[in-house]
Amino acid sequence: MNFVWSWPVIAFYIIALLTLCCGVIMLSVRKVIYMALTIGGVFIGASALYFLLGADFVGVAQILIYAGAITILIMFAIMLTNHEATEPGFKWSPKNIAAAIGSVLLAVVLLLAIRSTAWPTATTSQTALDGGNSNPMAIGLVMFKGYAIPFELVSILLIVALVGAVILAKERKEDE
Amino acid sequence: MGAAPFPVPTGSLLALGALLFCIGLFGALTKRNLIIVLVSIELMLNAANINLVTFSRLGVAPSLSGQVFSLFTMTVAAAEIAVGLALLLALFRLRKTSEVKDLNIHKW
Amino acid sequence: MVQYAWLVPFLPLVAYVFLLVLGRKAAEGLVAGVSVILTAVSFVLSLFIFQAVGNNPHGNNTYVFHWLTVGNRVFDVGFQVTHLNALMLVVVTLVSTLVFLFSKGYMHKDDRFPVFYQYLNLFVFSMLALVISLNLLQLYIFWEMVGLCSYLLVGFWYFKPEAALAAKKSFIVTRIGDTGMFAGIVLLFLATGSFDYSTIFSAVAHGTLHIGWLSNNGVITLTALLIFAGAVGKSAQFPLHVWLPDAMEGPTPVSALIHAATMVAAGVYLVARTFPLFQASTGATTTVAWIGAITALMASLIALTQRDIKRVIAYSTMSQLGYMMMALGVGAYAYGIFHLMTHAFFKALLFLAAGSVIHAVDTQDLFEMGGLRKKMPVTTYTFLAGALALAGIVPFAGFWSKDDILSATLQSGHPVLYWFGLIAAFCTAFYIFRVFFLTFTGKPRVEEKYEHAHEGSWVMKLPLVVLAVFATIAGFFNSPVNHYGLERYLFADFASGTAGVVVKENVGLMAFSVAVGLLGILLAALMYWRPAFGGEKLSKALSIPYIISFRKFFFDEIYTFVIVGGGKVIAAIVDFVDRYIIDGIVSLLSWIGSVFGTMLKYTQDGQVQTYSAIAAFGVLIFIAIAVFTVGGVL
Amino acid sequence: MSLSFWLVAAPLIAAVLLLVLPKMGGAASRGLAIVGTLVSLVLAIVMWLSFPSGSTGFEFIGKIHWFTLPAMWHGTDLSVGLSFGVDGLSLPLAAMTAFISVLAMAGAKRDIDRPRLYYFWLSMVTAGLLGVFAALDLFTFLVALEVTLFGSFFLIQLFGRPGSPKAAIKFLIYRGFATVAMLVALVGIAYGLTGAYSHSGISGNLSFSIPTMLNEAHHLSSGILPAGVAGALLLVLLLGVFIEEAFVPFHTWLPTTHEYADTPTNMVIGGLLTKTGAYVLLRFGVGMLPAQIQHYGMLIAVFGVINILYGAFAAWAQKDWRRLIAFGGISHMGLVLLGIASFSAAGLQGAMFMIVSSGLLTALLFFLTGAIEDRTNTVQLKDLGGLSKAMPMISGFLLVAALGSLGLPLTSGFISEIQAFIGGFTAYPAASFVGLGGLILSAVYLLYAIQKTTFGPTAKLAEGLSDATAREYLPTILLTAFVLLIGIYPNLIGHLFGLSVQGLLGIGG
Repeated sequence: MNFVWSWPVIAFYIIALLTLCCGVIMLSVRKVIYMALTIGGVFIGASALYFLLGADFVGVAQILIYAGAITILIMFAIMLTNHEATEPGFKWSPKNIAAAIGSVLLAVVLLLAIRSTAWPTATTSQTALDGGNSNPMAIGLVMFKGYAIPFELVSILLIVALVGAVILAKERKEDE
Repeated sequence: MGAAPFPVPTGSLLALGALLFCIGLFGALTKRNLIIVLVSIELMLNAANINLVTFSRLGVAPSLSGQVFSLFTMTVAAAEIAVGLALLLALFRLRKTSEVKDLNIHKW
Repeated sequence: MVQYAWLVPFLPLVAYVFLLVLGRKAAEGLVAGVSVILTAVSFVLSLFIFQAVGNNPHGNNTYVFHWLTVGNRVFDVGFQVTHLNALMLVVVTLVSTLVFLFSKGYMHKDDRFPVFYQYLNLFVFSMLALVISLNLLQLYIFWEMVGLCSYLLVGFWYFKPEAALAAKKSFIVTRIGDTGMFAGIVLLFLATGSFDYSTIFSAVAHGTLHIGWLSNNGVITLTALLIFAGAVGKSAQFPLHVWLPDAMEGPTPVSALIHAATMVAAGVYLVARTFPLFQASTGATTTVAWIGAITALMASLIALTQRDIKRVIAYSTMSQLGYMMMALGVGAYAYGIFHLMTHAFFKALLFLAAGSVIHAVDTQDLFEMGGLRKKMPVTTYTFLAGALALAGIVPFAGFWSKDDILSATLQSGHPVLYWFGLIAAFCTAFYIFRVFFLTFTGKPRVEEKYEHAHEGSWVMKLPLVVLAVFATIAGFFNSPVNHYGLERYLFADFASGTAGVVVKENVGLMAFSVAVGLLGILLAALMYWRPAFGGEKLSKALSIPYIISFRKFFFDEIYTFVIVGGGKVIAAIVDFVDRYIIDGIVSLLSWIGSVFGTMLKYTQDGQVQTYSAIAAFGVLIFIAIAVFTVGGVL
Repeated sequence: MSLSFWLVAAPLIAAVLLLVLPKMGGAASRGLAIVGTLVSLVLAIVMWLSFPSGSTGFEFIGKIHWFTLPAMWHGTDLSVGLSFGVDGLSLPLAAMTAFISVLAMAGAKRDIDRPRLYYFWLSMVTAGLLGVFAALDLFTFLVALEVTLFGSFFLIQLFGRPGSPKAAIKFLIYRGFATVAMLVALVGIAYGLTGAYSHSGISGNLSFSIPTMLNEAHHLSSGILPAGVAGALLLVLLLGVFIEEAFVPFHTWLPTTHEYADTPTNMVIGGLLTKTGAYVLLRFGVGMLPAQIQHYGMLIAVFGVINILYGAFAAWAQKDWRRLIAFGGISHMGLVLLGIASFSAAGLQGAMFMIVSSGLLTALLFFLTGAIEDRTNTVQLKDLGGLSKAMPMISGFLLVAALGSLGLPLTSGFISEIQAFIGGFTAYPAASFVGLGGLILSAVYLLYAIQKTTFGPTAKLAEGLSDATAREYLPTILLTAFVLLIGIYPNLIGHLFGLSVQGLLGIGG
């Protein structure tokens, strides 16, 4: 593989490194609230990656939904529950060993598969993909032309989730 | 169009996704706090998103569909985390715990 | 006349049904009266039939009805009156009538008096139907029916454990022989396509018996031996003789009718009825002769030492049946039947007389009796007549028939069998007079039993007297007096006009066997009547033979140990295999299943993470398979 | 609608009514169930009397189309229906089913818990059994078989003695396996005979109709269906039949079941349910795979003899009347195998007689021992004795039943035995000679049990007990009457069986 040093490449590796670091830190810290913070880092790293790949709209959506909404939601959940909770240190229990082995093996298998595949070299630019429009507009066109029904279904899903979450989270009288 | 190929190798992007997925999996399987388990699952979804976006640009047949799909995934993830956390709150109110190991009413 | 022969068994059946309807509370007089009268009518009918058959020996004597179809074969039922059958009808109805009469006195005040008569009537019906059966299948049916009646009557006093055991034993032991007979009949059916005597005999004559896997001669010998097995069981021949003495647990009239005069003689009748079949196989006749001779000798040796009056007579019956079998085996057809007839009279007489004694003194032990002659003269002298007949003293019935058999044996070239018979004859004379002297002469051994001893009423005395008359004169039915009438009568059944050996008079032999009999009586008299030398002393001197004889050659012990014990062991093994091995394997399988279930249960620990870890492993495996089988990965 | 349809439907309707009608007491429930089965009995008798003489095929056929499975075999559709009819083999069995069921219901104790449920299941089992015997469609047959399976399961489980649920599960699992094996074999036979290898060519119309299958077997020249395939099908069928029929070594469910089930259930299971296997073997084995039955004849005969002796010896060792009767039944059914193996007119007819005879006698024995148990609370031989004193009638009938069971002439048992052995001696003399041992042993174990029960000094627990009541006389007398009637006039059922035998042997010849 001819490896060309260029700014996007450097940027990718920095982003990748930071993202992975955040992920590993998330696994290793013990206070739940810190975990929630580090996961924000992972989300932001991913959005940076999207920008790098030219998927501007997805990147923005990632920041808005994940880094913004979901992280905050998690924070709230932690605050509403046992916010002093700490995760005990990693124990080499059989279950944990099995999980570790499984995860590592999966990573190995996937990486082997990725490595041994001859990936096509992309020649299409993002502009060409967008068909001359801006990226959000191009996505909008695709979504409403090709994926109108899934889009509507997803909106129903969101409403259901919204109502469901409210009902579930609401304090009921008989609980008291 | 004659544009230069995207300089970052596809394999590297996919490898990042794979590693993030495995980290998320490990977390989901081992963490004891239910919130963190949910977070780990978000991480796995995110890893999948990275792959979707990567293939939308660098796949055999590049298309915007990948990006659209990642948007759908995010929506589903948002719905999931909302319901999941609501369940968590209800559970916490009932059981005063948010630990996974206490959710064992289906034990043999 | 012959076409009315079905009435002969039918009348006892009518009596049976009538008594069944009357129920268990019927009056004794009515029950006994109906039975005696109907059987007596049967007897009279039998006499007419006997005469009719004799007058018209080649007339139609067969009447057929359709019964069951198997494939293209038809099973018939019906009746047939040959000369042999006619004679049997007369003998059976006569003895039955007398026993019915006797039972009125003997069973007086028994709780189940009507039931007793029901069973007896059923027996008489079955026995008569057996005698006039058209074919072997029908014969087998009634053969089993008489066996059933025997079972019921031996176990009549069901509350006595010995009676219950004896009844069971009698049925099962005869069943062993019957099973062989069953197989023989089935094989004959397969070989000839018919159960009918006539078809079978003509096939035997033409040598056309054939089954896929067996030749003509093989079929004849095999079936003859199998049928003989049935006769061995029913007639209590060695080695299936063990049931008869035990069957004495039944009421004495039953012993007289069933276990002396009629049913046990059915075995002899069967061999006689299928005589052409036996004659076609030397192996079969030799077997019959030897079994008969061995039984005759063995039973008479055992009878020497028994203490129970009924058992002595039972062994005597066995021994006499052995004579009959021996006669048929050596080919002395007519003399076997002749002896059957005379034996029926004098043995029924002996049993009834013994019954009279038991009725009077309420014991069966010879050594608790004695001196009864003064109290029971009728019984004494009738018993004496029977004893003389049995001992073969001229001119009593037994002399003629037994002597014919012995002569025929010698004449047909079986000297060894002759000596068997002669020794048995000596023993016979000894044991029956041992009984006579112990019972009727000398001093009473148990006073109180002697005190209340008395002769029975006329219903008990009349049969004794009638039978005593027959025991005295029946021998003349086949004697120079009537030019051997019975012999000629019986031979009329055979197309050739004769069957087997025809005895030539030999006065020397006759005198010799009478002398042997007298010698036996003399010895008995010396030992038990006028004890010249103590019986005790002789017994001591012969203690080992005495024990062997007294313990009946240990047959019961051996059978109990080997056959019954062996069967029980097999049954226990089968039961063990069934409970612990076969069912054990089943339980093991179910246990394995439950172990696996339990093991899998523990994977359900309620932890979501465990489940998802397992699922992740599953996914991992699928991914690995997919990735590696695509190739090019490694 | 044909008579044979109503034959099956009548108890089914009674069962449904039992379920639907409100407020049914014990007497009303029993009455309704009896009426339903009685209708079947009357219909069976009507069919019996009007059965066309000389007909070797099915009569009184009734069909309802149910559904169609599309393109099951080379593009042809498979029509599945409810189809009923009777021939010389199934009509006596159906009549016996209705007869014994009515008597079981009529003779049942009056104080049953949940009588509606009880008579519902009893009616269901009856309907299922009638369906099994009268089915003319494989699908109908298998459905009916399942109905009997589950019906009996609930009867054992809910109404048995303490500990019965375990026995019920054993029963269910065993017979479940049997059903599976038979299902595989029967569908295989249907494919083989009407689909793949029919005489009209490889693309014959696949059919589940039993008359069509028999017809194909009749026309099929022996070479077309490969011997290996047919042999494998027969072996699978035999496996199913052996379990269904409780043949050694697949029999252990039967003694356990009888030990725990109550009296009417025992009558139905022992008298009827254990006869379905033999029926299957005759109908499908002999009827559709005659060449293979002959080919494996030695195997079947040997198994038959093993059953005769094993059952008899095991019965001898039993201390419980019910287990003894169960093993006695196993011994009887061994003779059925011997008769079938001989593949002769006499053998097959003997097997059919034995099915009926064993059914009647087993039901009678269970009923009488049940009556004894009602009084003494035990059927252990060691506890009984001298019952003749207190209950002469029950003891007398018990003796008659035992004598019939040991094959005394003038009972149905003898007719069965002699025919089976005539068949057996034609084909397998050695096996038959060994099998004769069963005749002796049956006398041994039955008379042993009788001696322990009715003879001897009166046992303490038997003192002051009453004899049979009117409720008990009816089934006892009727069953005994038929045992004797068949023994005295065997042509009563012999003419129907004879027709069936002609039909069966027409194929092999």
